[in-house]
Amino acid sequence: MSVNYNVLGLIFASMHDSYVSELTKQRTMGSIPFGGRYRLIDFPLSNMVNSSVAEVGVITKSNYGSLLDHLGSGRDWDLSRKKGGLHLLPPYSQTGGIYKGRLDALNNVWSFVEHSSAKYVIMSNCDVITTIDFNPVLKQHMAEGADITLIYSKGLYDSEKNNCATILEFDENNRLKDVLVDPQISGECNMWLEMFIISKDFLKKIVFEAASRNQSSFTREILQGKKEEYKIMGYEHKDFFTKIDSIQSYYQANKLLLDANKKNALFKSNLPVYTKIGDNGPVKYGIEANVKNSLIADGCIIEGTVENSILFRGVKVAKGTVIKNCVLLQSTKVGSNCTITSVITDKNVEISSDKVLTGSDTYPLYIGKDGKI
Amino acid sequence: MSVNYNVLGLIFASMHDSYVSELTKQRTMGSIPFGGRYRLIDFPLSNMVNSSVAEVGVITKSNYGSLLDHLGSGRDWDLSRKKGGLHLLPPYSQTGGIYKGRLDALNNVWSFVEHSSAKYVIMSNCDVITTIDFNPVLKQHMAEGADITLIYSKGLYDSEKNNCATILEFDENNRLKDVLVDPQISGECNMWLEMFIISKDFLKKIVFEAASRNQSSFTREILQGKKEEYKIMGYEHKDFFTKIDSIQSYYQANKLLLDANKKNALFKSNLPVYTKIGDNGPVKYGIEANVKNSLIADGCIIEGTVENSILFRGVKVAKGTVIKNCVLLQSTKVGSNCTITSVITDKNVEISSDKVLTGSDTYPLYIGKDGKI
Amino acid sequence: MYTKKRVVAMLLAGGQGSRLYALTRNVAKPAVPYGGKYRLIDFPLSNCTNSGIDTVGVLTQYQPLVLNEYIGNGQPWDLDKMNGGVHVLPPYETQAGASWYEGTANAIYQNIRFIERYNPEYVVVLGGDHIYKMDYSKMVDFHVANNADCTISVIDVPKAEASRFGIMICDDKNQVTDFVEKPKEPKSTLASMGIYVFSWDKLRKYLVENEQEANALRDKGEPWSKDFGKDIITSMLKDKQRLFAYEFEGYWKDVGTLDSLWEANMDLLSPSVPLDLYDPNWKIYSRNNNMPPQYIGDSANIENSMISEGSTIDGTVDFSVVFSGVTIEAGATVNYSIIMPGTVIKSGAVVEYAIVGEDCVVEGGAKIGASPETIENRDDWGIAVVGHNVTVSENKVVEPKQIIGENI
Amino acid sequence: MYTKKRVVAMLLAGGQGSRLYALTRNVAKPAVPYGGKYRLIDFPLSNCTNSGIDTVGVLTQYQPLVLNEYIGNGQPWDLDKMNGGVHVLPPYETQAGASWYEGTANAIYQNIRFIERYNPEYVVVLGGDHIYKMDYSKMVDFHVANNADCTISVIDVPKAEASRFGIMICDDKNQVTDFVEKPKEPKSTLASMGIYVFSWDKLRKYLVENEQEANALRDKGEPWSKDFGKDIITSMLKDKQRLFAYEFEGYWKDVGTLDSLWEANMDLLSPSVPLDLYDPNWKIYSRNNNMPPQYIGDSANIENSMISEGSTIDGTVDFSVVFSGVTIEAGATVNYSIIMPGTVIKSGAVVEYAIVGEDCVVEGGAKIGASPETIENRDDWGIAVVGHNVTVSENKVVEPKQIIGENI
Repeated sequence: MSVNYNVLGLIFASMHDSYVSELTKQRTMGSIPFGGRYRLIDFPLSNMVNSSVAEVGVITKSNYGSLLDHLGSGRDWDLSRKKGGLHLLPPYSQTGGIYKGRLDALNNVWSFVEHSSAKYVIMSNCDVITTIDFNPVLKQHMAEGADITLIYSKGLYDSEKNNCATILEFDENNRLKDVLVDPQISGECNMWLEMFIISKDFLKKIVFEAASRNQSSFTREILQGKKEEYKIMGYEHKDFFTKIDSIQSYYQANKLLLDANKKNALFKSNLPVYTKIGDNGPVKYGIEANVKNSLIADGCIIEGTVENSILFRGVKVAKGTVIKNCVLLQSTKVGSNCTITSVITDKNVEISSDKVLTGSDTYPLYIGKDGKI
Repeated sequence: MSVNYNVLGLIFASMHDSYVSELTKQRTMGSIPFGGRYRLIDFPLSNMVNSSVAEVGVITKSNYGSLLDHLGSGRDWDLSRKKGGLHLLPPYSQTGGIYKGRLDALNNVWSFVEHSSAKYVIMSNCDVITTIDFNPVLKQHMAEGADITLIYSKGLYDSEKNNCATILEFDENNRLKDVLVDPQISGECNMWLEMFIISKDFLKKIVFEAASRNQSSFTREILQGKKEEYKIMGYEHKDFFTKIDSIQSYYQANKLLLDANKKNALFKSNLPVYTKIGDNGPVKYGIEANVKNSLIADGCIIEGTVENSILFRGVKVAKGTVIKNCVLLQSTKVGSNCTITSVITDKNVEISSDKVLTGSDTYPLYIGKDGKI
Repeated sequence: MYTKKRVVAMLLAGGQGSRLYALTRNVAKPAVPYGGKYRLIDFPLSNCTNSGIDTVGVLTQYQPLVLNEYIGNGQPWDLDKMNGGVHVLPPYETQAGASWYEGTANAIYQNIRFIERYNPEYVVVLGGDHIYKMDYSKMVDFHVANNADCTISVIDVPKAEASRFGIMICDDKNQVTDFVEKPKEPKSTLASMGIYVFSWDKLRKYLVENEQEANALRDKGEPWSKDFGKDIITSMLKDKQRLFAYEFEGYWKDVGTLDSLWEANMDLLSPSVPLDLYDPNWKIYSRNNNMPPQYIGDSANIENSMISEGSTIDGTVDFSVVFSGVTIEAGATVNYSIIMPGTVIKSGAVVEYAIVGEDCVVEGGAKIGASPETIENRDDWGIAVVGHNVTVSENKVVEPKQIIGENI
Repeated sequence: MYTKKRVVAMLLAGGQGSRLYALTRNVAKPAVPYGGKYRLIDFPLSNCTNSGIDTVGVLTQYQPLVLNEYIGNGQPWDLDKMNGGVHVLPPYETQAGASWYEGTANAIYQNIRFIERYNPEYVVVLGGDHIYKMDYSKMVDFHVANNADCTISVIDVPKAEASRFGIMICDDKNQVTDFVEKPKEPKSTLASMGIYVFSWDKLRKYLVENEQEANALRDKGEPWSKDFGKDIITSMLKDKQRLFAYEFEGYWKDVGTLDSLWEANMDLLSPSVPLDLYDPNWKIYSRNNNMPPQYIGDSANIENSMISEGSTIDGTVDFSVVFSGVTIEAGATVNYSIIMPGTVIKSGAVVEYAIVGEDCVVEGGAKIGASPETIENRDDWGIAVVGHNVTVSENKVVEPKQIIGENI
C-alpha cells in the first residue's frame, strides 16, 4: 500500500547532543541545520516516510523548542494524520527527570509504543545522515527471523578523528559476533548507523527486562551482553552516509555536499528529503556576483564572491565581500568588503562591513547564534 | 476580513490547576474534560477563533502532555497555519524553572509575543467557561483609548462557596476603582472573568517593568497597584458563564448544561465550540434503555437507565444499571445491575457488575483515571 | 514533484442516483446521509484510509458542490496530503474542446494523467454507494499472489437474489471464466461488489482501446458504450486475461434504492448484523459539524435506536436512526424510521416506516408512513419518503410508499 | 455546518489564455510559471491569505487538472481550512442538465450556492493572471467607508497606453461616473485592474438579472453575453449604483501575452521595480517540490539573475530568471531569458531573449532567440518561445519571434 500501519518509527532526536555542544546550546541534535535548507531530523524522518511508515514518535531530551517549531504538525512530511502521524515525546515522565540511555528512554515512552497497532519498530538517531529505504531491511529482518537487525555501512574509522563509533563484526551467517565501542584502531570497519529494526513484542521484552534490572544502555546490555542469546543480524547499507560527532565533522559533512556524487546519493528523486517549507524567494544574484562551487538555498541575496561554501536560507552577502570555504546558517548577513574564510556562522549572525575572519579548514571558526561582529 | 492578524490570543492553560487537584493529577486545567465532548481549553480557543483571531499562544506549566495530544496541530480549530496559527509555549526557559505568576509567564514567552505582528493581545484562562465574541470588546477598548480592558460579568459571589474570585468595582465612567481578591462578602458582584485586552506595546511595558522589579502577579501589581496610574476599563459580558474552582463546582458546572437555556447560551450556532474530533459512532440505545434529562456524547452505548447525568464519549452502560446525577468521563464502562448515584468517574474507569456507588449532590464521589471497581 | 504511490484508488461517485431521486435532487448520491452521522462516501473513503491507500480520485459530474464541500480538503478521512490525498475530478475542457464523462470507463480514461502522476502499480476502482468495511490491502495482496490482471471482489448472495446482480463464474482456483450481468438463470451465486483491483498497465491498455473502439462505433452511427463493468471487464475476459474473484465475507449492502437505504439503516439496529461502527481500529470517518452532545429530555422514551450529536429528543423514538441536529419534541413519535440531519418533528406528529430528509419540518398531527400490519393489502405498503427541506404541515398525511419532494 | 465569513473571494481563473498558447496547451493560464518559483495564481492566492481572506472559490473549466493538483488542499497558501479554504469550482450537472460556464458572470452565477454557504457581506472578485501585491482588506475598508455597492481597483497608466485598458472616469470623490473598455481617446488614465469588491446582496441581484436578460436575448436569437466586466459593471452604472475607484499604487502587471510575461520576469531583475519577493510580512507562497538547494559549479558565471532550488548551474547566466530543477551545463549561455522548471540547457547552447517552457531539452549548438542589436530590421525582433516538453536538437535555431510547440 501507500502507507504501512504495520511499522512504527522511533527517532532519538537528542542522542549525542553533547558532541556538538556549540550547536546544541539552544537546540537539540535533531534540529541542527544542515545542507542549506534542512535540519538533521529531516533525514531519518524522510527515510521513514519514504518507506511508507505512517506513525513516528520523536523522543527528545531537552531544548526541544526549536524541534517543535520545525516539526509543527508534521504536515510537511505528510505526517499530520489522525491514524498514525507524528508524535513528539517530550521527556516528562512519571519517574521524573531525563532518561539516561536508549533503553531507559524507550521505557519512558512505552505507553506510546504500546498503543500503536504496529508489529515492527524502526529506530534511528539524527546524527547519522544518509538516505535509505527501510523496506528491504524489513524484508530481510522477517525472512531471517531475526530478533534485531542492525543497519551498518562500511566506512573508514579512525579513533583519532571519530568521537564516537560502534564497530560491528558479523560471522559468516551475518550474525553479530562482536561489538566495539570507540576502539583504538583505524581502517575500514562495519560502522553501525545506529538504526535498527525489531518487533514490538521483542522490544517490549528487552525494555521491561532492562527496566527491572535498572539497565539503560542498549549497546552494552543488549548488543554486547546478549549477542549469543539473541539473534542479532546485520544489514549493510551500501550508500553514502556521514556522521556528525564534532563541530569539525559538522563542517566537513556540509562541505561533502559540494561533491555531486555525494549530493546525488543523499537527494534522490525517488526518495526526496522533506523539510519545513520556508516560502523564501529565489536566490538573487547581483550584477557583481561571482559564485563558484557552492550550494545556495532559496532566499539568499548575493552581491559578492562565494566559493566552496554552503549558504542557508536567507543569507545576504554584500558587494565586495569574499566568502570562502564557509558554512553560513540561515539569515546570516555579511556586510560589504569582508573577507570570510573557513567560518561557520550560526543563525542570524551579522557581520558588519570590512571585517576579516579566518578559520582553518581543519579547525573552522564558529560564531554563535545571533552573534554580531 | 475573515481572519485578523492584528490580534494575538494568549491562553493561560495551567492557571489555577491546584484548585482541582483531583482532575489535574495527570493533566492541566486546559485539558480537563467538560460537557461530554470538550476540554476546557476549547472554550477560550473557540472564542478566539470565532473572533477572527489567527494566532494563539498557549502558555503551559506542567503536565501538558494531554493538552499537546488534544490540540495537535490546531487543525480542528482551523489554527494549523503558516501565518499565525496555534503555538504551544512549554515552560522551558533560559532562567529555568516554572513561572510564578501571570507577569512572570508573559516575560517567559515574550519572544513569541514580540515576534507577532499583532497590535493587540487578548488573554484568557481556561477555568472560566463562557461563549463570547471579543470583537465588541476590542472595539470598546480602542474607542475608549484604554490601557487595559477587563472583561467581567455580574454574578453571585459567596466567599463560602467560591474558592477564588476577583471582584471589580468601576466608577461612573467605567474606569476601574477597586479590586478585591477573595473578599469575605456575598451577593451580586462584578466577577472578573480573567480575560482582558491590552495593546502589545503596553503589555511589553508592564511585563518588562515587572521583570525588572521581580514582580509576578498581574492582579496585585497592575490591577491593584496601578489602577490610578493606568486607564483600566471594564467590559460587561452579559451572558452565561461558570467557573471551575473545585471538584464540586466542576460537577455543578457540567450539570448546568442540562438546563436548556444555559446550554444554548454556551453553544450558539453562530459561535460554535470546536474540539478535537473523535470519530465515534452515534449513540446506541438498547432495547431496555431508559434515558431522561441527560447529555450524551457520541460513541456511548446505553442499555440501562440514565438520569440527570452527563456521559462523555464512549461510555458504556450495561443492562439493569441505573446511573443518576453522574458525570462519567470518556470511556467509562459500567457493568450490569449497578446503581451509581452522584459520582464523577475520570477517564477509562471500569465499574464491574452489581456495584452500588453513592455520593451526594453537594459532595460527589470522585473515581480517578483508569480506576477499576 | 509527485512521489510514486503503489496503489491509487478511483472512486466512481456516479450520477444522480435516480432511484433515490427524492434525496438526490441537489446532491450527488454519495453524499446521501446514512447511519446516523455518515454519508455514503464515508465508507469507501474510510476503507481507503484504513487500508493504507492515501491517494484517491473521486469522479463525478453531477451536483458536485455538496460532495466537493463535504470532501473539502479530505482532512476528516486523513486524506489531506501534500503528496496524494483525495481529489474530486470533474470533467474539463481541453484545447480539443470540452466533454462530459460518457460513462464510467470514459471518466477514468479522461483522468489517466491524474493516475499516471503517481506512477502506480495497482489501481483500485470503487463505487460510491455501498455500505461495507473492507481492507483493500488484503485484496491487493490476493491480486499480487495470483499474478492477476484484474481482481473483482464478490460476495455470496442467496440464490433467489442472484439474478439482481452481476454474477461471476469461477474455476476452483477463483479464476473468473465468465461474467453475466443480471442473469435470469444464475450459474453461480458470486455477485460482483463493484470493487476492482487492476494492474495499472493492463487497465490503461483496455481504457484506451475501449475509448477508440467506442468512438469508432459512434462515428459509424452504431451503438457504443464506455462502461466500466460492461465493456472493460468483458473485453478482458474475451482476451483471456487473468481475472480473479476475491470472496468477501462480511456485511455489504447496495443502497441504490430508497428501500435498500432504509433497510441498511435498520440493519444497524440488529444485533446480528456484522457492521461495527465502534471499532477503534477501523473507524468510519465523517465530517463533523461541531455540535454539542445530544440532549435527552425528561419525557423522552428511546429504545433500540441510534441518535447523533446535537439532537434534542423529548419524544418517543423506537427502532430508528436519528441524525445530528434533529429535534423530536415531547409527544412526537418516531418508529422504524430514519430522520436526517437538522429535521424537526413536532409534538403530536407520528413518523413510522419512513425516511425524512435533511432540514425538514414535520408539524403536529402530521402522519408520515404506517406500519405494514395496519395495511390491508401488503402490496400497498412501503416506506414513505420525504425529500430534503420539505415542510409537512399540520395534520397532513404521507401514505406508505408515497414520496414527497415539495412542501405539503 | 458553515460559519459566516465576512468576505469571500472568487477567482476567475479563466480559460486557455490563447495569447500564451505555447505555454497553456495542457495547463490553465493561472498555472503558468513566473518569477523563478511561482505560478501566476500564487499572487492572488497569497494576497488573499495575507489580507486575512481564507475562503476562495477558483472558477475554471479549462484543463483544471494541473491547476487542481497545484492548488491541492490549499496548504501552501494557508488555505487548507476546515471551514472555508480554497475550492476549485468546475462546471457541473444538475437535474436540469449540464452546462459549461458561459462567461465570467455566468461562472459566478452558477456558484451562488457556494458563496451563500458562507453568508458573506462582501465578495472580492479577482483575476488569475496579474502580478501584484495588494492588501484587499484595505480595499474592503475603502468600500465600506464609501458605502459603495462596488469598488473597482484602478491604476494610473501612461496616457499612451490607456487605450489598451478598461478606463474608469471618476468624480473628485472617486465615484465612478463612466467606464469605457479600450477607448480610442481615453478621458482618464485610471485603468481597471480587474479586482472588484462587491456588497454581496448587490452582486447577487445583478448576477441573477444578467442571467435572465441574457437568456431572454438568446431565446429571441439575439446577441447576448454573460461577462463580468462588460455586463455587470455596465448595468450597475446604468442603474446609478455607487461604484467607486480604489487607486492602487505599486507594481501591477497584466501577463496576458508572451511579451508581457517575459517583461514581468525581467522586471524582477530591475532594482527600480517595486515588487519585493523577500518581504517576510507579505510572503508569496507557492507549492514546493522538495528539491535540495541550488548548486553553482566551478565554471559558472552568474550575474543579475534569479535562480531557484534544485538547479545546477555551471554555465553563463546573465539577466535571466531560472526556475527550479533546471540544469545549465558548462559552456551553455543564457541571457535575458526565462528558463522554466526541469529544463536542461546543454553545453554549447545559446539562449537569448527567450522563454523556454518546462521540461525542455536544448541540445548543444542550438541557438534560441537573439539580441535585438543583432537584428537589422527591429520589426523582425521579438521574444523566442519554446513550449513545454520540447526538445531542440543539436545546432537547431529558433529565430526571434518564433514560437515552437513541438520538437525540432
